[in-house]
Amino acid sequence: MDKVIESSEIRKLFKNGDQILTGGFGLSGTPLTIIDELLETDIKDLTVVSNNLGDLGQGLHKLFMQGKIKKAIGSFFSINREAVIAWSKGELEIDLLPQGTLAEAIRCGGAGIGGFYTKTAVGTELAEGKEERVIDGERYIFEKAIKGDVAIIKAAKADRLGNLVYHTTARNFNPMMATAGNIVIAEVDEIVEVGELDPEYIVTPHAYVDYVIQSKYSKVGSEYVESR
Amino acid sequence: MDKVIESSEIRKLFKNGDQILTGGFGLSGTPLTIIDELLETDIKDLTVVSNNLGDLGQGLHKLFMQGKIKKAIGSFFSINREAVIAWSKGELEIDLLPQGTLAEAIRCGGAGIGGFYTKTAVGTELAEGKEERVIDGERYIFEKAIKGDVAIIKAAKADRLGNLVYHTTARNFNPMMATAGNIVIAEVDEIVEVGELDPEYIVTPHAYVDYVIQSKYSKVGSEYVESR
Amino acid sequence: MLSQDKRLVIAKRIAEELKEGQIVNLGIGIPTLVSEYLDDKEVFLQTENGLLGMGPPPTEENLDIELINAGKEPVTYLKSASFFNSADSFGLIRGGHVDVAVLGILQVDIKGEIANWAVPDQPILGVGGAMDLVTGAKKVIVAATLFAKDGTSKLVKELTYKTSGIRKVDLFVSDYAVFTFTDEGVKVLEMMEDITLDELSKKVGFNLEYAAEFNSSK
Amino acid sequence: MLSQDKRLVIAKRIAEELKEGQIVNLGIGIPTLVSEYLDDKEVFLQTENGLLGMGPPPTEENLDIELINAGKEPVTYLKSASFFNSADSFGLIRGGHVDVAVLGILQVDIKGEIANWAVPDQPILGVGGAMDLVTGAKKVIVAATLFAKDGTSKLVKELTYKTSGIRKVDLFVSDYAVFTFTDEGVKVLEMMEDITLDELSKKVGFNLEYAAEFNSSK
Repeated sequence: MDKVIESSEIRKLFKNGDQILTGGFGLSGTPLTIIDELLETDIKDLTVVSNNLGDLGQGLHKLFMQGKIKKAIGSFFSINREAVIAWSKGELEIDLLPQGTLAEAIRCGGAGIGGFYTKTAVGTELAEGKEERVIDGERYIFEKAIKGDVAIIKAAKADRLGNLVYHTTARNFNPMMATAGNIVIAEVDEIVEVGELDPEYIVTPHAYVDYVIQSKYSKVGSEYVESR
Repeated sequence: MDKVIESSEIRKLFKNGDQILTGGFGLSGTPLTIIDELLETDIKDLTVVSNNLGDLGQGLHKLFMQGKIKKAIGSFFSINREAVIAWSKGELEIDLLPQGTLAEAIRCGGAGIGGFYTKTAVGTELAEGKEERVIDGERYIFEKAIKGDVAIIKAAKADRLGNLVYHTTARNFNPMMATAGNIVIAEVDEIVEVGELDPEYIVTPHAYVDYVIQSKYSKVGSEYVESR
Repeated sequence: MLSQDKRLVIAKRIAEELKEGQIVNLGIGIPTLVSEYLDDKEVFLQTENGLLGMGPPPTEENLDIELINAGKEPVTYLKSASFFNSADSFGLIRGGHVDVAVLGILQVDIKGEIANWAVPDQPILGVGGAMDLVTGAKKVIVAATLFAKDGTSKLVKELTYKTSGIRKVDLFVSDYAVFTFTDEGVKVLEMMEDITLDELSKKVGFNLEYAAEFNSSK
Repeated sequence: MLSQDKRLVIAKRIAEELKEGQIVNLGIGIPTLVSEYLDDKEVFLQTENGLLGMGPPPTEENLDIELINAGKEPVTYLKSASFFNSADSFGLIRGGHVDVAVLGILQVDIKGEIANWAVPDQPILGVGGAMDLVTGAKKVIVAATLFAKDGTSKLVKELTYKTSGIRKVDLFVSDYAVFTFTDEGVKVLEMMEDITLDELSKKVGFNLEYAAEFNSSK
């Protein structure tokens, strides 16, 4: 088995209206090459689940600017000025969740858990319309699990079967996104042979990963540069 | 900071009626030295949360035979003949949970999640008396999070701060137990200096661990032997 | 056939059902035997205590008693393997990431609901991962001899033992026949013995039908 | 004082509040400055994007833009560090394993409830980890100048900005005074400026009281 494919081959894996789970925090751990491939398609009306909508005009920001995103579910969109304006005009739907709630909801989506009760956001505007429940004397709100049609993630290394390891804080949302997508595409800096990754240290087992592509981006100083 | 203490010092950390979270599956990953120390105390009326109650007359089995366990919460007690008899006589309370539900409930306990909805056990005897809820057309039952007064766990290596890594399937319930105990004691095969464990591969961060002790057991062939 | 032979025939037939690249969980008993008939087919065995990529039992030399399967037997691991904690392991199972679970049963009813954890008239103090596997695996194959030691059929109109969950299984491979379960209930897919449908119906105590895709050559 | 001086005074005072060995999460703004005043005190900085054991900003040479804090600034990591995913990171926070969270605020009311995520009259499209930290940290210290740029007090009788949660904070370190919050509400613990209780009360617009443990020597 070999899950490594050419990046252009992934374009056919998406369809209009898909809910796309996207790893990354800021640009760290964002699958920039996969997003570039999406830009080459005529897919539209996407719902994107991601902590933020790109940063510095890169990543999901480009997808948004191309008008492909109908709705965003995440925790921090304030710095994306264009998204804020689109939302104000009613051109972009936004579901705002606390960051921990977002992470947990995706984990549940991948783990066969239908929903959960969290203390976070109780009594705030973000709890409005959500069921509240007292458990052992403490107030909690109900949150539903989140799943996606396609999960696009970024890891440091993959073996050809799709086992993944991550690099420092570029891990962030990626391992959860990998569990909750119907189709899972991993973009990686390096592809190695099966057996080169230590079984004790694999973070995402290959069972979760459908396709692996080589990233075209490298870190050069303070930028991610398309270099391949 | 140095969290390493002599094993006998842990005796004072327990009190009558404590709920003790115990790592291990069978005897793999069971904190045998910590359990031996508990045997030296006059602590009683314990509730033990553990997948099983020891195996082959070792581990929690010894604690049970000493009459210290009032209640057990876990997934598989059938092979512990004495426990089954005690339960039949009404001398031992048992809460039986599916193994995945047990693991998830403890994870929730450590993560500030009050409870969750699982598909497992819907329509079975183990769902009796539990709230059922339909989410997106599928049936789920509610399970409450589980926490403990003390968590006793077994890892392969600890650094002096309490960062932990595990060995193969001896990992099992230990990482979750570590998050859900008020006091957390880790028994390890090897103690190393801070900096010797790779930050990418630490499974349990030191924030969860209060005390570290050196295990007195070694694996000799098909047995765990007290050797130190 | 001798009892062990029957078990091996069942295991072998189930091995044929598995596909290259699948993630498979094998329960205790007959299901464990399936791994001996995989030949060159690369399937990845998951064990719910935290390992994907389980290998064969160890030799005496490379025995490591911390490295075990869900039946608490020593195992080895393959080079593609990964280890994880119990919560993540059941996330894999319950979340639908295990392609096939092969499970032993006490009973299966004509709709495909199974009982495989609680023996009647005995204290019920063990469930393990049985219910999670029934609920979560993409496909569930059950492996059992068709008749219990006392001669009663394990295929029943209605479960008399306690159910393992509302999820219906896909296939029941027994020593007499392979049964499929669809919305219309149980059908005979293949005969494993030289026996007619009538004879089999008499043995189980109710009328059975062939599946549309019944394979008489088997 | 100049604005930056005030910020440093607040950060330094908060650093005194932290204890050897604590797990601490520092928010963006003044809280980030706290790390500069820790001297030899070993506290372990957690950043919610997945790192415990955050070190100082990198030099140009060891810059790694994938290694960032929650404010998306490049950081380094210490040898005791560990990395984890976002779900586990918020498990650490929400589960009560962070000893102290130091947070910026827009307002804090006299009971200790804070508003620190939604600026009025602006679209509210960001919350990040603010609510998780307020809810989950064992102790919450807020760091802010006492008065906004328009001169209004951030310590208010009732929040007019949107609340970050029902959890009351423990301490508010401002440029004028340190406030504690108990069941009886806000009390003045220390003066940070040469100012009387009356003068301070007038400035915030309501009567303040000393805490029982008021320290006049500070």
